[in-house]
Amino acid sequence: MDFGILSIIIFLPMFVAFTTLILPFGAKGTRNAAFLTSIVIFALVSSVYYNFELTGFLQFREHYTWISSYGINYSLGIDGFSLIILMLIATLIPSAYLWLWEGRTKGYWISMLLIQTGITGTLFSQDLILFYFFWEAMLLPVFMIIGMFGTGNRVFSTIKVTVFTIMGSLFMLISILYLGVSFFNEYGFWSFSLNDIVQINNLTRTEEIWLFFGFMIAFAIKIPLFPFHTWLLQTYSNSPTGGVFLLSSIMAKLGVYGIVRFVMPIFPELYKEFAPIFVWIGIFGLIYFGIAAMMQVNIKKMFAYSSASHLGFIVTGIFSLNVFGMTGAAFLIIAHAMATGGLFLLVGKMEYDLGIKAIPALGGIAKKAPIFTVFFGIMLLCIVGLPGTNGFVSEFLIILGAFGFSPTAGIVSAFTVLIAASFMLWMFQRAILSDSGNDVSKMTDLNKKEILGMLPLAFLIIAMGIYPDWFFYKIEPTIQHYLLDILQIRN
Amino acid sequence: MADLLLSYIALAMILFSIGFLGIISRKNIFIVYMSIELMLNAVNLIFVALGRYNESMEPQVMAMIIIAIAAAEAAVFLSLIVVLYRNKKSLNSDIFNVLKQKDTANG
Amino acid sequence: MDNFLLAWIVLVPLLSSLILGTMYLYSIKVTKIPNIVFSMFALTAPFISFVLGVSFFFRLLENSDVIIYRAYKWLSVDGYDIDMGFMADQLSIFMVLFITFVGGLIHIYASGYMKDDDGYGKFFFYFNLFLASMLLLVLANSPIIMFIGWEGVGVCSYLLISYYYQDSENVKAGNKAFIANRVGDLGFIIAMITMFYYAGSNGFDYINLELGMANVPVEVLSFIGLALLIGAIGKSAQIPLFVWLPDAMAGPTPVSALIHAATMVTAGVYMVARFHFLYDMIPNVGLFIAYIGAFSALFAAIIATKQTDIKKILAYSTMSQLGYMFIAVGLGGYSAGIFHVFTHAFFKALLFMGAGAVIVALHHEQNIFKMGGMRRKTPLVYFTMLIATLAIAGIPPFAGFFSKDEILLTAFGSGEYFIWIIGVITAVLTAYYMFRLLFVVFHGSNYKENRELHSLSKNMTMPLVILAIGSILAGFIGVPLLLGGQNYIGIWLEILNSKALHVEHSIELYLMGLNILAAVIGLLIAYKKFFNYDMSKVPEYTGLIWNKFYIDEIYDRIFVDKLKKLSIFISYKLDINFIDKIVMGISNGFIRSGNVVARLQSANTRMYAFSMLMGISVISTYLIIVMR
Amino acid sequence: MIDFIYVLPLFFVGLGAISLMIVSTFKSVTIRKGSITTLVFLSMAFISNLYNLNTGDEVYSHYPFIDIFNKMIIVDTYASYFSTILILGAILTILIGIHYFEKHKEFTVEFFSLFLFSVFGMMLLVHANELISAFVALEIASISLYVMIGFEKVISKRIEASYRYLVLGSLAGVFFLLGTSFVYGATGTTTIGTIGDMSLNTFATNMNLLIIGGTMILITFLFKIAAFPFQNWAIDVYSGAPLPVTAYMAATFKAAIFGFVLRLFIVDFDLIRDFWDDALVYVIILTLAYGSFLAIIQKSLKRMLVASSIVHTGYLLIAFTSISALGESGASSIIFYLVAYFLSAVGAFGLIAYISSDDHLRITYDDFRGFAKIRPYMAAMLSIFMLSLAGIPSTIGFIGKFYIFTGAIEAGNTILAVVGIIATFISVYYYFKLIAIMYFYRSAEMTNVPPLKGVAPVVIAFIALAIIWGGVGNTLVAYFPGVDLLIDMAKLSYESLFVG
Repeated sequence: MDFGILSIIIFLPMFVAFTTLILPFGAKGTRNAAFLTSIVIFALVSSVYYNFELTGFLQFREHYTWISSYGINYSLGIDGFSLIILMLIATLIPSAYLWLWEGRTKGYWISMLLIQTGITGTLFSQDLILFYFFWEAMLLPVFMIIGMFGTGNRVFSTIKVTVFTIMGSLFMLISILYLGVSFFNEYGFWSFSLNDIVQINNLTRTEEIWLFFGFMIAFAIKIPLFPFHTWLLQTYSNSPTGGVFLLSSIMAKLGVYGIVRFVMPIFPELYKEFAPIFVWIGIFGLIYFGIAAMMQVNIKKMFAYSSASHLGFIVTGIFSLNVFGMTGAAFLIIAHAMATGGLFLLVGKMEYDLGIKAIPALGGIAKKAPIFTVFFGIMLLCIVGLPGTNGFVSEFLIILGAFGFSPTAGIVSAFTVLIAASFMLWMFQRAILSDSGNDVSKMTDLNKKEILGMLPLAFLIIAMGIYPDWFFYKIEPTIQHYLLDILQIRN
Repeated sequence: MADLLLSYIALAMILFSIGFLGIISRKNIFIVYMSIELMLNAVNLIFVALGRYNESMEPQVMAMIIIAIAAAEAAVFLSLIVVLYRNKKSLNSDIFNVLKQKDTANG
Repeated sequence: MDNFLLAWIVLVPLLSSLILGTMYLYSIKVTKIPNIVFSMFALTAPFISFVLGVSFFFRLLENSDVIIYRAYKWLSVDGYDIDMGFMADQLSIFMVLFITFVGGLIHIYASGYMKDDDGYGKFFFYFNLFLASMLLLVLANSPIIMFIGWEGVGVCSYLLISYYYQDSENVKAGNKAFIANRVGDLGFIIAMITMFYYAGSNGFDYINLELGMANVPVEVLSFIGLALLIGAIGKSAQIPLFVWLPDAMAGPTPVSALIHAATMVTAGVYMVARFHFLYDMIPNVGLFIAYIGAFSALFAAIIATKQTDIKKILAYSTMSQLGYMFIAVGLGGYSAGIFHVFTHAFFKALLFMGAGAVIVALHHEQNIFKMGGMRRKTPLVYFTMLIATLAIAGIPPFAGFFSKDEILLTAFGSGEYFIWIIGVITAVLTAYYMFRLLFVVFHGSNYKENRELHSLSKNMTMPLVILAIGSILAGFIGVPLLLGGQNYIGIWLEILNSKALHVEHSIELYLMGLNILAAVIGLLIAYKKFFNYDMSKVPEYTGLIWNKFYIDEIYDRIFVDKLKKLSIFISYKLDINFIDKIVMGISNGFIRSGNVVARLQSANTRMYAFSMLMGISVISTYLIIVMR
Repeated sequence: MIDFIYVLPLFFVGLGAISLMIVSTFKSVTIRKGSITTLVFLSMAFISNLYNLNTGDEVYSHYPFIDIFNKMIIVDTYASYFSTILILGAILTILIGIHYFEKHKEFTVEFFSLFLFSVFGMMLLVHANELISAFVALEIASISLYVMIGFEKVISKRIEASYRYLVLGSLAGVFFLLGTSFVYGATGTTTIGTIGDMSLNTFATNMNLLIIGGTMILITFLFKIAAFPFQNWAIDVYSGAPLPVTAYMAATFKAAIFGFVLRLFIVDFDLIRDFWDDALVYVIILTLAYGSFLAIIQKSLKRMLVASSIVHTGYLLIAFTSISALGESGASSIIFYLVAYFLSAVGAFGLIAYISSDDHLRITYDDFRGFAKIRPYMAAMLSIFMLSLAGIPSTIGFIGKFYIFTGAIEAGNTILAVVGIIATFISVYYYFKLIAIMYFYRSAEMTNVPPLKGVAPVVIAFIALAIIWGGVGNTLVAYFPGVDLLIDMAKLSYESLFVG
């Protein structure tokens, strides 16, 4: 695998995007091109998946010099953790495209393609500057897609989310630069590549704490963790379906990924030291957002809250410092991405057909659209964490991890089984099942494409719930590597 | 000799300050212009005094150059005064404020 | 050898349910599929499972050691494996037998009951899914796999209760059931995790757990026990998590018969029995269980005496019978408990199905005081119902008598006289409200002679007969030695029974008599009050008991409303008015200071020159300060 | 003869200026012809400059006609590098401005002559090796700029801007002279290099006097680059001036000033430079704050860009302070950022000038509602410039900021880096607002925007591509001159300061 498959995976969508942008493609042509691209990328990714060896170390490395005077390199690589997220992206995006099939303009598809480039680039970067590069570049198409195709007060919310996110990432940039400089001071040559940066050991404790939080604030905003979540609501409820799909199911996860990829190896000691804070922030967010979701009338905002609550749970997992919690978090990343992504697609369809986001104005969907309801139910049960779906496996593991971290945390976090169930089922009853006398006659059931797009998600949700070990063996060595080699924890 | 130089410089500084204060305090454009000239010549005085002090010709030359430049500035300044007066029919420098920051966004 | 058949006991209903589901979607989207096709798939499944169960039953008869089948490695983290494993021992096979048997009968009944419902296929899809989960629950060899079945049962009951989903009341009832179960599951999960960390070091299946628990501090064990108990309470609708059971009657009657009588609600009892090795080590927790059972039994019985809805009465009676079972298992009389589970499955299923028959016959009339005189209309239903009522009331030789007697004996024998007294009082009440139902519905002078009844199809009546026979005979597998019988069930399940209770035969006789007496007293009171009850005036009930002690309202007041208020506070006040205000406040602060700065741009040359002067003087001052 | 080759660029520009002055009297010479002539002279100067620069890796430093000029003028890699930037800036300004100048009636051919004079002054400034000649060069540039600003004398804001710039500018110039006189008094010379040597032997030199003189010169410098507290004039003058002139001042003139001051401070005030650094910290913070606060509230696009140019001055000063600790890389980061900002600003100003050249309708943010619908390519280019100014990755602006902040951290004043970062994320607000307004509004009223043809848009497009190229560097094609080239050149020119 030395023909730079990762680079192809990154830059193919961008290439297609610009080609279609320049050549006189129509909306349909662009869409077909985009879908084809996503399929090709899926093929490439699955070849990566099968050639991936079961070690915890980076594979498929690529390394070119970019700006030699400051030792900035274009270096890529993946390990088990990135692999699953990569697989997730490759699986989700084609089905999302099938769902967005009709009635989207050319700019929409181009933005989607560019977002894909940004995401994968962020996922592969092993050089801090390169990571930051993609991390910011990813933001622009999102900015575009929300602003151009969103609803409601979209301009304001777009500016808000952009400034908010960039603020976070700029603090990260300062930390990155500081690390680079201190590496230079220690070793006498410039480098921003992760392998070098982790060898820094001339930082004082105060410096480290500042840098640690410089990184954490960027990721905490992206995820979002508790105090930084206010951009979430307007953004999710105003974004178009594709945008909110990618935001919720993939980009939020990249915040978690960033923590695992960069914060953990660079500041292992602080990671361990501050773990309690973040475990509890996560659990607090889990409950806080869960309760907030209950009475939320706007269905998209409710899902925004619910995904925030799950992401808090994921953070609890990755900070729980044991193999159960971390594996569970990795697994919940997949589970939640599929379920929430699916739900947002379904809700997006509902909004597209009916133009309604308010729960009281819905109801009686089930009679109009049974298949829609079936898929909705599956996704919902996954969110609720029902055994037999991968939601349960991950939640169970994270609770195990939290318990291993501290029994109190474990017991409190077990309340997740109650919270999600309470608001999700209530919403299901009011919005989908029971006849509330609202006019939902315009609601249509899924067509073949949509069923085709939703089937893989539903299948994976159940398959991973019934036979989780299928999917564990790829990532487990990586987690072991994190714990034993990076954090030096024996459990 | 040195204290004599010092007194020259002191005089130059006084003139300089007068010029500066003139720019700040006087509304009339002509007087503003004169104040600038005053400041330039104060500097000239310093140069000349310095030249006298360490018997060298360089500062004199510099003074000459400065006078030349002052003349160039004067040309531009006077023509500008004409245009300004033609425009506003006044020499009060305070009324030339079309570039004032008017609109301030909010939110 | 052919252990893999264990998995097939679960798989057969599962597969059939999946087939039914797809077929149903196909039939509503593309072309209608006739009900008979659905029935074909639906009804065969439980019987195949039953046959398989029987085969394992005989294998266990010849050698009684546990049969274990590990299908695949479910989860392997950090070298720690959890298998998708099935375990057949006496207890689980026994459960399998009556679940599949009774379940099968109820399937047949349902095929008649639902025959002109357009969701026919969907109904059986849920039904078989439920059956599969229930079988997984009992056959699992580790708590976590059991939990999968456990939750599956819960979600199926949710689906079936809210089967008529257009009416939001039914869905509400379903939600209530699911949430209440979830509260239980919370306990279950906590218990599992604690077990995992304290006792699961060398494997997470029951056998290893039993070994692991040997050296766990007793307070941890009691914590686990209590946490598990919460789960059991949630499933088996005991105080304080019983509220969902009466509302669950919103579902179709076969659902009530299958789920809320025969199988699902007994899962709690099964779990306590399954974890007997744990509860044997913590007797005081067991005692607590017994007390909960006793109070639930009494409480439910009291409420049942004043209900008018036929299904609600049966629901409360279910709850109170479950209380009996909890008394038994709590006091270590596991075989007695399971015995009652067994007999109860028969007569309670029968009662529900009979009630269902009556309801169908009267065009979905559920108020008993609007019925009456059904004896002549539907004699078959009447006789079967009579048998069932005798059985539940504990009149010998019907099934209920033996099991209930053994439970009360256990209570007495283990010296818990208070519980025993409660049990007896409950027995009186049970007989009373059951016969009240019987008399009102079947004997009461019916005041609408001329109304044609909805005809009952064959496959609705046939199961009644079979179950009636069952209710008569089921008791005889557990006839106490005293009556010269042979307590088969006790022997079969002796692995569970740790402590033997020794009560002199004379006292045992007295107790037996006392039970019969209690039943008869109840019967007589009911006879006096309700035989030939004048149906013209439907009694208007009010008061504490009629309102079920206002438990629902209290729960709403305490939990639900508070939670809703908090939620509104967070998502509409705190986030918007506080946290977001801070964020936006910062940006507005920038803009405001920008407006301040803008005033300096006065476009006044002299002002600019002045500010330059200021700057220069500051710099000069700085110079002076530095240079000395 | 070799000397003549060295001064050839200056010669060409000066010759062009004078000859245009002469021919401008003939009516037959139209704006277009005049601009073409200007371009010809500038390109000749450019080529000769490149010829001087093209010496491979070894640096050179030379005093042409030493018997005439006596070390007043120096031609070294540094000066040539800077004058290359300046000439390039001038060329781009003309190319972008042509359409604008043709549309506005008041412009005549004299304007180009003045323009060339100002270019000449700036080049002379970076070539100057002596304070008085530097002052002369500065005044040549400034005076011609005064006139260029007020050239459209019927528009009152132009002449007012010109007036304000004239008064305050000459005030600042006087301070330069005062500083010079002090320096002369302290060291007895005004030749750069000699001053440094004199400052080494502390017996002969009155250090305090030298410091005071240096400070006075610094004040002029701060005024010219519009740093706090001498920034008030900038927003008025820039927004008063015609847009191409604004672009020219904001980008090119700033570069020239830096070119001279870097030489002065690196070569001469090497010992005492750190004396100013901790004062500069406050200056920088206040400059950044003032610029950001002013930019965030602007409704007029031009004023916003002008105000933000104050912020960019702040960034440049950050690098300026880190020179004393870093030396080479600090200076090179300044030079690089100058190039980066120069490209972005020229592009932005030029494009806006082009858009609003026919009708002065597109002034404020709101005038650009839905602009992307009617002129997608222009909108795209404008967005690229905005992103580059905001320092978003994949633009050259990011790399520039990267160098500056890295340098600041390396030099140990992290606080400046943090303040700079905060200013950056404020700037994201007012730059992205334009993009949002251009793209996110479906309503677009079609006023007559010049179509996408002619030379100016092409040039602007090239600038946009250059920005992207500079940001992406040679990741796309290995071994193609990317960001590294600029940096290496800058370092080379820095070394050349010390060979003389």
